[in-house]
Amino acid sequence: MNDSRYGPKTGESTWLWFTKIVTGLLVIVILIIHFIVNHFTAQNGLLTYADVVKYYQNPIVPIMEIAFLVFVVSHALIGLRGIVLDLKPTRAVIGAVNWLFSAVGVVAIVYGIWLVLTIVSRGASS
Amino acid sequence: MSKPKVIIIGAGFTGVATAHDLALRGFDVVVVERGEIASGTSGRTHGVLHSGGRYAVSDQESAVECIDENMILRKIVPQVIEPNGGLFIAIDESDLAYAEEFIEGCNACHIPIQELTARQALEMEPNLNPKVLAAFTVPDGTFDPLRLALSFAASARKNGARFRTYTEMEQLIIDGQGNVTGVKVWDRTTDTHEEIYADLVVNATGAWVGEIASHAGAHVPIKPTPGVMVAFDQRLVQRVINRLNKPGDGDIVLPQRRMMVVGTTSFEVTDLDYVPVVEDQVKIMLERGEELVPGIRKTNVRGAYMATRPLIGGGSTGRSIARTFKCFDHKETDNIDGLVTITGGKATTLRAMAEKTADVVCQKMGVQAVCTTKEVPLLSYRDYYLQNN
Amino acid sequence: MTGVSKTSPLSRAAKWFDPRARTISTIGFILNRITALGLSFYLFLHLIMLGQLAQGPQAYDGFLATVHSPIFVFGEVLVIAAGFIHGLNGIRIALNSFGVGARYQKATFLVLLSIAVICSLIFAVRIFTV
Amino acid sequence: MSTPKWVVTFQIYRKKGNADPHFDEFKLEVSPDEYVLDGIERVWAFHDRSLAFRHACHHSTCGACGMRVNGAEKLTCITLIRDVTQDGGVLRIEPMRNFPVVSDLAVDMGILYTRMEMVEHQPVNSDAKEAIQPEARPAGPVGEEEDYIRLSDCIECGLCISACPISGSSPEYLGPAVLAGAHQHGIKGNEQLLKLVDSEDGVWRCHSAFECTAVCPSFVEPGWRIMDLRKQVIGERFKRLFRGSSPKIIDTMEASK
Repeated sequence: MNDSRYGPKTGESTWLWFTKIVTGLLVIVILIIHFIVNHFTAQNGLLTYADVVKYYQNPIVPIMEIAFLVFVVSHALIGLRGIVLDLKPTRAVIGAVNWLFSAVGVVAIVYGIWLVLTIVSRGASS
Repeated sequence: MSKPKVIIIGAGFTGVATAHDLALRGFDVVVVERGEIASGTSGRTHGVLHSGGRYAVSDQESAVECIDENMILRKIVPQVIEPNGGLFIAIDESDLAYAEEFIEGCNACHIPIQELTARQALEMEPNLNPKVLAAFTVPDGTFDPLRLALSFAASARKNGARFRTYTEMEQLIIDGQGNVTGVKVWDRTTDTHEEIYADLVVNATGAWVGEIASHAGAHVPIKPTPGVMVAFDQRLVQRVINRLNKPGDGDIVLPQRRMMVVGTTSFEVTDLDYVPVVEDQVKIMLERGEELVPGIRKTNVRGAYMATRPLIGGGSTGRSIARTFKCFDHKETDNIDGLVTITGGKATTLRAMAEKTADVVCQKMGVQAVCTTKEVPLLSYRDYYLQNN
Repeated sequence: MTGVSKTSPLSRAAKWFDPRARTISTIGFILNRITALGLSFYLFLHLIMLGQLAQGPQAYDGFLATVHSPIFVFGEVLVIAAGFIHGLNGIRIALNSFGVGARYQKATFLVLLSIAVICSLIFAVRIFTV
Repeated sequence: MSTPKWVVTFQIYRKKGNADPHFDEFKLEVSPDEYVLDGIERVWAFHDRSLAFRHACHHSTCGACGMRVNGAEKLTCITLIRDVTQDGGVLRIEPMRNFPVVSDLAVDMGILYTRMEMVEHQPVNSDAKEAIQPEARPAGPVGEEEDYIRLSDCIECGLCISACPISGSSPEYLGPAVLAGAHQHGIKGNEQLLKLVDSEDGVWRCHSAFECTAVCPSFVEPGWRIMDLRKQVIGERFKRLFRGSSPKIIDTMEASK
């Protein structure tokens, strides 16, 4: 066993795991809210671009979507990191994965927020 | 100056304990064992850390050995022992009649006993047969056979002894004078053969000593005597429960982990390598065990197995043979030098057997070294495998 | 001596998905891991695809026409089923890990898996019949 | 009284030195009420003296004879032939997974024993401490003022580690028996042990396949213990989050005594 795996990382695994569980549960909660909101605001479904833009005019929608995005991306990346860990990576590999997944997470969230705001602004300007 | 070298054949209780003793006394020790540690009789022993009470009437020499060694093992290897004591209980008139002899015997052997009323006994062990008439407490205990052996092996290893498991002795190497100078072995893990030479070979193969000694043309009066043991899947008692009578079939029920083990029987065999479990004997264990702890009837059999005691035979057989041990210097018995055989005894007396053997080895080789195994605490059994890495 | 570590990561991963001589709880583990991988793949695919929204109405409506083809609809059903399985199983693992019902995990799993299957079927029927 | 005999084919995994492993077949007449280990011992006694396998107590107290029987982890000394095959059937016997094979069915238990020592698992315990699971507690003198010292439930057979899908891909994972050992020892006030189980290779690596509990022959319930350990670790971490680094303060206080 490689002792360097222990020590400085104390507590880190707990919080990563705890975040994964909490975000997982929040994703479920938001999905339920999503279905309810959808049911009341978009009964006919979101079949066209115009539908989507209109849908995003309800302020609860962009907030909900951004929260969903943050939770689901965190949950997914922590989970994927867990799977990589189970494959007995070297320290270098898991170090690279930590950086890569952090970067992917930030990019995905920034990109998602930009996308949501773009659609919201399209609705406001039309 | 190189250390005197000793090969021990067999890594059962006597083998590992002798390795520990000799390693402490500065010998270069190699143990060859055809299986894993304790894979013969030792592993399959009943697991009673005898107080000696069982032999206090019929075999007082063994009884004294037991009580002395019991106290030593509790001190040096507590990590493998359930030290909860034991009871001798009387169920019928014949048992009661035996009580007087039992008290006398225990006093003569300095085995601390305490007489209980039936009620006190049932308060201590509510699952005893309610018909119990009288009871005595004794300092019995239970041990884990494999871990007891591994503790000795681990300690021996720390002091330089080498263990060659899955390495079967094929032949004793004999020089021109007919003396033993080493062993030819077969490593079963690699399927290779080699010769190992030493100043002395110790035959510590328990019930198999006769077979091994015969390779050198030596003779050991061994009477292999198997007995059955049956494990049940509940722990209804916390102490070793003995029948207050002369040793007989199925008269000990002992607790171990979450189980109880009932034993044993006594018969003779010729083929030692595989002794089948006889169904009738399993039934007897259940019936006899039930007389001590009736609740056994409601438990399930978890395992049934045979172990072959290495009894040293004179003319007598089975139960009447003494449980004491003996060390044979074949220079004296058969005029063959370089070979010492240790056998007989009980699991409880393994350390004393090793001490005796090591004394003989020292004396034969002119080594001045005292035995310290009474005081030296043993390492954790886990260290045996730790040092493998 | 043969070690555990000489194998490649792929062959090690393959062992996760071998249900032979295993209990029902391993099916839970296998399903959870497969759905995790599937949903992660879908998540990032979905994010990229939604980029079409930023391209304006024509691009997005054209994109919608593509995803309404049967093969994409089938994919959508898979995603929904995976979501149900992963989500409901996740609830079991979360509860167990906080000390709730770990002794009854097998029964819990069977109940939750049944719910997931029923819900997925309802959604599948609705999607294919609309 | 004799139950009719069965004929069973033992397909046994063989490996010697650096040679490639293969399977050998032995057709044996057995009683269905014999244990699998009895059959294996007979193969050694009468058919092939080179067969290497671990065994000692033959009644599930030593934990030496863990193997895979038709793919499933079994303690072979208490596994009845009747329960794992039928007359004319096959018993495929393989060594445990996730341990280095020494030869044939014998594996090197070093990893497990090392880690059990690391988590300070006690081989003997008070009866009360062993009986953490009240419903699994055996009948007998319970709850009296007197307590008994007894050998721990865990027999360190390694079956749980062989069955665990995560131990299979990730040898660094401490493994079910080890985490169960840590749970049994208790992490309260044991900084070293907390660090060990709350690491990348500790409790968080379990993915709830619960195979450990399914194969455990000795009432340890490693799966349940890992889950309970998680609860304890999370509790401990939250306590520290709100109390700051109080354990250090306690340490210095104790040191100054």
